[in-house]
Amino acid sequence: MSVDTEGTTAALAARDYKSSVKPVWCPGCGDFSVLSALTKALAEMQLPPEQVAVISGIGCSSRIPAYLNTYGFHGVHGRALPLGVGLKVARPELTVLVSGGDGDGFSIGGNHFLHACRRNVDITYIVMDNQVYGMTKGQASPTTAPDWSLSKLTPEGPGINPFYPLVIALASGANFIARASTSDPNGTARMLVEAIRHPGFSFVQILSPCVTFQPEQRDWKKLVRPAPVAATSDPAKAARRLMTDDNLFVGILYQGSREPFQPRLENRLEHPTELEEQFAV
Amino acid sequence: MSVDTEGTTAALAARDYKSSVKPVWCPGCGDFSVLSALTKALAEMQLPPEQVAVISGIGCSSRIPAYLNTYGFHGVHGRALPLGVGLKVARPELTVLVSGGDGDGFSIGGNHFLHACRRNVDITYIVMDNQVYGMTKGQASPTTAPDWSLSKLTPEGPGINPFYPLVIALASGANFIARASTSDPNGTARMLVEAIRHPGFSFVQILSPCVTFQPEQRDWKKLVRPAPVAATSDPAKAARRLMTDDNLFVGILYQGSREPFQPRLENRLEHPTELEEQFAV
Amino acid sequence: MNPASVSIALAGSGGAGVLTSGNALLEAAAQAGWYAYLSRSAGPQIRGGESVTMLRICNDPVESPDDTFEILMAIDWRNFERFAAEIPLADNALVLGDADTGPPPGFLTALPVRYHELPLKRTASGIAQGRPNMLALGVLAELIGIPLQTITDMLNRLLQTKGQVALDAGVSCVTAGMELAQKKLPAVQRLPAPAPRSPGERLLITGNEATGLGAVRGGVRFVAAYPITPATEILEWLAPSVDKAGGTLVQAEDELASINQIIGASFGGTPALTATSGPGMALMLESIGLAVAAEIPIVVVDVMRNGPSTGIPTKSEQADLGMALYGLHGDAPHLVLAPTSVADCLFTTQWAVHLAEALQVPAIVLSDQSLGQSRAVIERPADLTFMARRETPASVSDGYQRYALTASGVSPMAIPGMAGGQYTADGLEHSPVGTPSGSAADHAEQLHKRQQKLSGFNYGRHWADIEGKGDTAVITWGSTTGPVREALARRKAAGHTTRLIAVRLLAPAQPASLGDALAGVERVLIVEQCHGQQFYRYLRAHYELPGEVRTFCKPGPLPIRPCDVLTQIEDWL
Amino acid sequence: MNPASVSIALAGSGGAGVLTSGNALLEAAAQAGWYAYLSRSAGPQIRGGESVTMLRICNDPVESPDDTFEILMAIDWRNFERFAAEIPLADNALVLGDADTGPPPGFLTALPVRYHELPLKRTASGIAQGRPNMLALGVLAELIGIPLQTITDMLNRLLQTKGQVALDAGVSCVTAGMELAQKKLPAVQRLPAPAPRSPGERLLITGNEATGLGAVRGGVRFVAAYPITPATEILEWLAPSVDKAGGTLVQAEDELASINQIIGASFGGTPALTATSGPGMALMLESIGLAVAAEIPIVVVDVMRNGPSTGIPTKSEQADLGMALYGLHGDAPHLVLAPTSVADCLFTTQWAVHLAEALQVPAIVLSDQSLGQSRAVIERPADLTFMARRETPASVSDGYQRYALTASGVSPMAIPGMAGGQYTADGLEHSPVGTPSGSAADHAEQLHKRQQKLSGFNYGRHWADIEGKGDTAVITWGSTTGPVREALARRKAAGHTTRLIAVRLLAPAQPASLGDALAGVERVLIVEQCHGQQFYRYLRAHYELPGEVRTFCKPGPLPIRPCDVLTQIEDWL
Ligand SMILES: Cc1ncc(C[n+]2csc(CCOP(=O)(O)OP(=O)(O)O)c2C)c(N)n1
Ligand SMILES: Cc1ncc(C[n+]2csc(CCOP(=O)(O)OP(=O)(O)O)c2C)c(N)n1
Ligand code: SF4
Ligand code: SF4
Ligand SMILES: [Mg+2]
Ligand SMILES: [Mg+2]
Repeated sequence: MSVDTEGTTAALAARDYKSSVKPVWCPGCGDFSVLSALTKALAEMQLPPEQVAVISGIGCSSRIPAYLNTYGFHGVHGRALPLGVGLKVARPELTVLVSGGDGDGFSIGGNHFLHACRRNVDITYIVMDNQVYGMTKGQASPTTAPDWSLSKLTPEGPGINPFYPLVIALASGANFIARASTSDPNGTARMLVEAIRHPGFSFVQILSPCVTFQPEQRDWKKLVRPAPVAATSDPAKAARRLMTDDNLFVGILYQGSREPFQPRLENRLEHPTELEEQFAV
Repeated sequence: MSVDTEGTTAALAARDYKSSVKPVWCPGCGDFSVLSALTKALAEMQLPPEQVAVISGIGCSSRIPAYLNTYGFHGVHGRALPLGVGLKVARPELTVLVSGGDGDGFSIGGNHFLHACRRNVDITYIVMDNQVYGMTKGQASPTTAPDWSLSKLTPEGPGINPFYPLVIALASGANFIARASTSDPNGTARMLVEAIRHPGFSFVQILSPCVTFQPEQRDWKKLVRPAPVAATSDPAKAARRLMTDDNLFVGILYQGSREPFQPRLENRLEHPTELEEQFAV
Repeated sequence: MNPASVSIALAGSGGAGVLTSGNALLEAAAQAGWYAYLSRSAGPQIRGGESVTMLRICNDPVESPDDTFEILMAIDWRNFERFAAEIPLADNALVLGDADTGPPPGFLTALPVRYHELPLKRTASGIAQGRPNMLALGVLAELIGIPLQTITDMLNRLLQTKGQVALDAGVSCVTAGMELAQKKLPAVQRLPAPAPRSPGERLLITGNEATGLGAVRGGVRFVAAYPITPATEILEWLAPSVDKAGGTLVQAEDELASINQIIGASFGGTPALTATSGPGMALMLESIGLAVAAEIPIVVVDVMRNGPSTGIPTKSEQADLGMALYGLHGDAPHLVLAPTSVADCLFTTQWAVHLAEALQVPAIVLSDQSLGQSRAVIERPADLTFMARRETPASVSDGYQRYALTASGVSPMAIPGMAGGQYTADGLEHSPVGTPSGSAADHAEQLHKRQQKLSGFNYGRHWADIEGKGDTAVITWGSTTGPVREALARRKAAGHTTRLIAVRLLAPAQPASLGDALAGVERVLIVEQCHGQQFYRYLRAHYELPGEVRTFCKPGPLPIRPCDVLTQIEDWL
Repeated sequence: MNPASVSIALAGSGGAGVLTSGNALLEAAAQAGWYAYLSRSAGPQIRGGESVTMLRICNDPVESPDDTFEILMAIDWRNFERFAAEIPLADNALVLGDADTGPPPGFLTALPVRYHELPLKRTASGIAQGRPNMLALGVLAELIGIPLQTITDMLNRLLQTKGQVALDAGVSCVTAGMELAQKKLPAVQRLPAPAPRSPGERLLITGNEATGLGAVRGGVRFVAAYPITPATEILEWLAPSVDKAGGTLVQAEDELASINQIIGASFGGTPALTATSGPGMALMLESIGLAVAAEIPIVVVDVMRNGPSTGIPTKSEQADLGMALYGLHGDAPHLVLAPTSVADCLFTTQWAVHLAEALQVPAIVLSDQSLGQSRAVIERPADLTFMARRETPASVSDGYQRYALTASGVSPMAIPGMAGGQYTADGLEHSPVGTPSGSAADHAEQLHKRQQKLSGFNYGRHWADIEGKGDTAVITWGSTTGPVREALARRKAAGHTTRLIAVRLLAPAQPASLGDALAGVERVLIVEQCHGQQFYRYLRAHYELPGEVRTFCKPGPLPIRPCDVLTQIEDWL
């Protein structure tokens, strides 16, 4: 790593954002590509690694922070977003990325997803969606097709309506909504740069195949294609566009301009004991 | 109560569905009107009280089960929906209603709301929305306006995008979506009858003023008006309609026809020990 | 029981304003120079139901309700039976009612009390904007001996914004009330005049406010909140206060979010806290375990109420002790502290912030409804000792080990922004560098380190309040310390010395210190407000208790009173 | 150590198929009439990493890994160091490797073992569809003495669906492996031939499957599931099984949903269960408290893994005991049970369902990774005792009291559908009728009732497994019972008697029964697999322990072995 701690920073390459820890992922897992896109994005932005924190929950995908040379937090299952919200609100000068899987983010973590979209803190949320719980060896996640019957837990398929992350993000008020695919790491990197730069809560779903438990997802690279429409800042338009989405369109769907949530953090006390005066007798 | 336990049931009046427990609600609270609409709906349907279970979480509104002469469960904060789902799936012949407040259902209970809409179990979910946490003496709920500054917890207003329950219900796949208002108990009763009759997950938001912590809601009765459009079974149409909604339209918005989630519950074993054969050596 | 104390209950139905006049009386007494302690109780109605304000005024600092009430005044008697168990009346107590609002309930008049009627409503109706509760205030002020001028000054401040008419009405009512008392009531034994003191040397504060103040004094600058009775007032006080102090409070979507928000903020270097009660605390346990494993300092205040489950949300009990001590999965050593009085809410919370930060560990503070929602006159705390001071690495380099094995067990913690300190905090077991590890050696070392940093630390004398001598000791904790202390003071006044040990630091256990404190003791009485002997079982598990041991274990919602403790001791000896 | 037992470790990198051949060996040994016990360990890779299958074959029932391994066979040595601590080798152990896949790691050859090379890969490449792991199977079968016919029969069954070519390849490989062993390897001490037995009298089952089976046998017909290692297999087995039995399994969105789904189902009269591990269990605690207060029977299985927090998810530890016992807020008495062996997972779970239903209370079953994921030959359980039988009212009328105060503390429970039985189940404190109550008397009565129904119940002899005599006792629980039992059997074989007390019913505590079981004991050794002495502290808290007490407390991830326990005892006496 080639950061000069005195302030002048030599140019950082993508590899400077990688740590030396070897990923536990299966060979061919889409998450390798996400890791690579993310380091490219960080290099593109030349963010000092110590100014970046990557926060995750539990799952294969949630292992990503340890593979980066930034600050990281591998929390508990489903709670990455509130960890990231707390960090960003308390330390607004940091770049805070939250990342994880579809199970982590939409099943156990669904409530935080809803409310993070609403709250609009300036963080970027990256979900590596493989429509399965990889880490626990292949159960249906909220984005799994209702008739997917390869899990012993739901041998006849989960049988319920899938969760549409982009729709929910839009309905809840996310400020930036996009979909990427691991088959195009450079495109994904560019999209991540835009997401990170966009003020407020940015949500990027990345289609990231689980080659072990969803081997058919290897075909995603043939199926994904650019969204036929450009990004919009009109939620109504975005909503209409989502109606023609087959979950394989890739691109930025929505860029809003709501003001991010950020309290001022400005000390207005001479001395903390000032607060005691209100109680004095 | 005038139920003949032998099977022939005399006609039941709304009051036969009321218990003798006196509500703890403040005088003028909208929840009285919900209670009354609900008993009217049950009487309209002539459901035997012992075949009905009303399940709730915690909040002023969640006190409602005890005021009814049906079976009831006053659970913990935010978990009424999974209680109701478990009950209905295990006992499909019962009529299961889940009821509670906007805090209970959309804040702490938001994840269960999302997933109950997706799962589409044949229950009816009634949220008495007063845009506030009444029980804990007046804090902002997810449906509270961002600039509502009457709570000490958020003295400058919660400052975040409100949660739009009907939009989220639609996006998550609820099968019946409606809004009612306590200013019209008979209309509400009729809507509840339709919701209960509709197969699958039915969601009814009832605007129910909190006269104590949201005194301006007394004006709701002047502001609410019938939705300018009729119910539709097309989610895309329903979505477009929601865009013109000012949260004060009353009526049925959407009636879908997705198959409810209901496992078969059919014993196919001669004797439970049959299951042991697979392990025999 | 205490000649320098008078206890008063003021009851009335919804809208009668008993809380207003009770608080006014409290403030006036505080201004006049007395110590005082106010608690309240309400019926099940959300708003507008009957309620009672209970006030004890005293020449000495007061930390507990008394055994009985000397004065009971009812604006009206609506549903008064509900409170009967909470208001034990002294023999010969003065019971005051207003015949125009109905007769007192039969059971009351059957007691050996002195019942008098006062025409509060009628008199008030003769005063423009007059209200019976303000008359009641005058009556009580007169009975206690608070000068009219003190009340007038106080009304001037309280009613400032309400305009001259309201103020005049208040003063007229109080004056009329005083006259009523003089004319209609027997003289009562008044409190001795308070000792002189300089203004500002005391605070009039609730335990919940004191907890908030302790947090800010300790250095907390990030608070996450999800409201729950009886913890909400901590959060409500903190919202504007932590903002003024340069921090912020975020209202979260649920307790799972609030606990993780504070962990995230603290990972970023900002001392952080949340407050909740039993049900919310239960939801936080998984993530508190994360803070243990990842060694992130946080403070979680549990203002206990009656359990199990939703229980009785507005009443006090000490039954979350087991959860606070043992509720985390796996071996997860952490701090558990409990304030022993309203005043101590301030100190204990501040100390908890300090310890959590010093030891990079979660601290759970067990307050309860009776501490949190009582309002008392307390000494103003001295200067700011015990600030948050987290150990960070002097310099970081490529070989930085976040979870380095050190002699103390505390490893210097890099904070995002420090170049070269990048690491990933992890709830997975890890090597000293912080990378996930399933090795038995790493697991044993990290388990040991996390235990060692807590058990090797010198907590000094604050681990418990230890008072008195003698061969009998009472061990207690939390809000029951008040009544125990008063019981022992009475014994002392009667010439018997008894030891008091009120444990402030519940985890890690301090067996050597308790051993010292119990040297020579032959009898131990354990006092706690719960049903399941949680404190007793905890003491057995971690300490050696000498001699004969008895327990006095009584669940809520009724408070434990000094006489209850005294009876236990006297029946034994 | 045990002449009628052989322990074998089979290692290899991802794709080497060591689990397949280990399981094939297990099945063949079981068919041949031996008892056997298989466990496994894998590296951190999600899939395709190195792993080791550990197998113990025995003439007697076997419930524990042995002290050491007599045979270690590696398909290849990739990352074998990772497993070194898990595979202690016997002196003179036979270590088998394939030179073509590389040399054994240096530390291995430095040990006093007999290293031999076998050309597995090369030989396999000469067989159509041949695979080295199937050769290894043949080698090991020959070493143990499993007849070719038994293996062939087994392959016939296992490879049924794979076609004739695969079957032929399997048989050829095994045959070739047997020949390799005969030609290249020294003769090893073989196990005595197994005793004859009738087919079907034993089961080959994992602890997790046995738990599922116990649940269905007990009457569970509703299961809610959120996957978590190492509990997932319980749920995966239950999904089709409970469906066949006329019930259902619902995959929930999180653990908060799953616990509430089972409470809802059980409120409706259907016996219900969920299974999880530490992190998920922590999330359920608030709602388990609801089931305590509302008196709804449920069963929650916690298959423990290493904590705290995410810890080491694939390894075993007994450190959730404190949480299971004390983790609920308020005074919330409930049942805690723990199976003492793979076989006992079946009995204990079934008994837990029975007790939960009889007492209308949540039962927590503490299994662990080593019980849950080990696969063993066990005796087939007898008929169906201990079924779910919930007390319902004989007839209900308008005065029905859901929470009636009865002598036993159990109140007949109306089930939705029963006309006249309508009531509202409530987590608020309530009167006997079930309406919310804040009265001290109601609270005391209901607290007492909920305690009483548990402490007054006669649990019979199943509260613990008690074996042996003598003045020294070992007290343990859960999966450490296996190694303790074996250690004591060895002492007995050497002529020393020692008592074993393996506690199955952890809550409510049974002090009188333990007192009886400990009569005459002078020394007590407490054995548990955790760091924080959780079981020891629990015993101190609730029981009187006679004489001298020592603890042997070792955290995971390594198993406690019989020799560890033996050393503790022998060093002492
Ligand atoms: C509270 C809790 N519940 C369950 C688990 C088990 N668990 C670990 S990862 C996971 C699902 C991961 O799925 P996803 O987020 O999609 O990640 P992927 O592995 O597919 O990348 C589950 C259920 C856990 N660790 N904690
Ligand atoms: C786990 C938990 N957290 C917090 C609370 C406190 N609490 C009780 S009711 C409530 C909010 C109720 O709001 P809502 O559902 O809108 O009901 P309302 O009173 O407005 O009808 C809260 C936060 C609780 N009981 N349990
Ligand atoms: S299991 Fe699936 S998601 Fe997990 S590492 Fe393997 S391929 Fe990736
Ligand atoms: S506080 Fe509001 S919601 Fe609660 S009972 Fe009163 S008016 Fe109704
Ligand atoms: Mg996934
Ligand atoms: Mg509300």
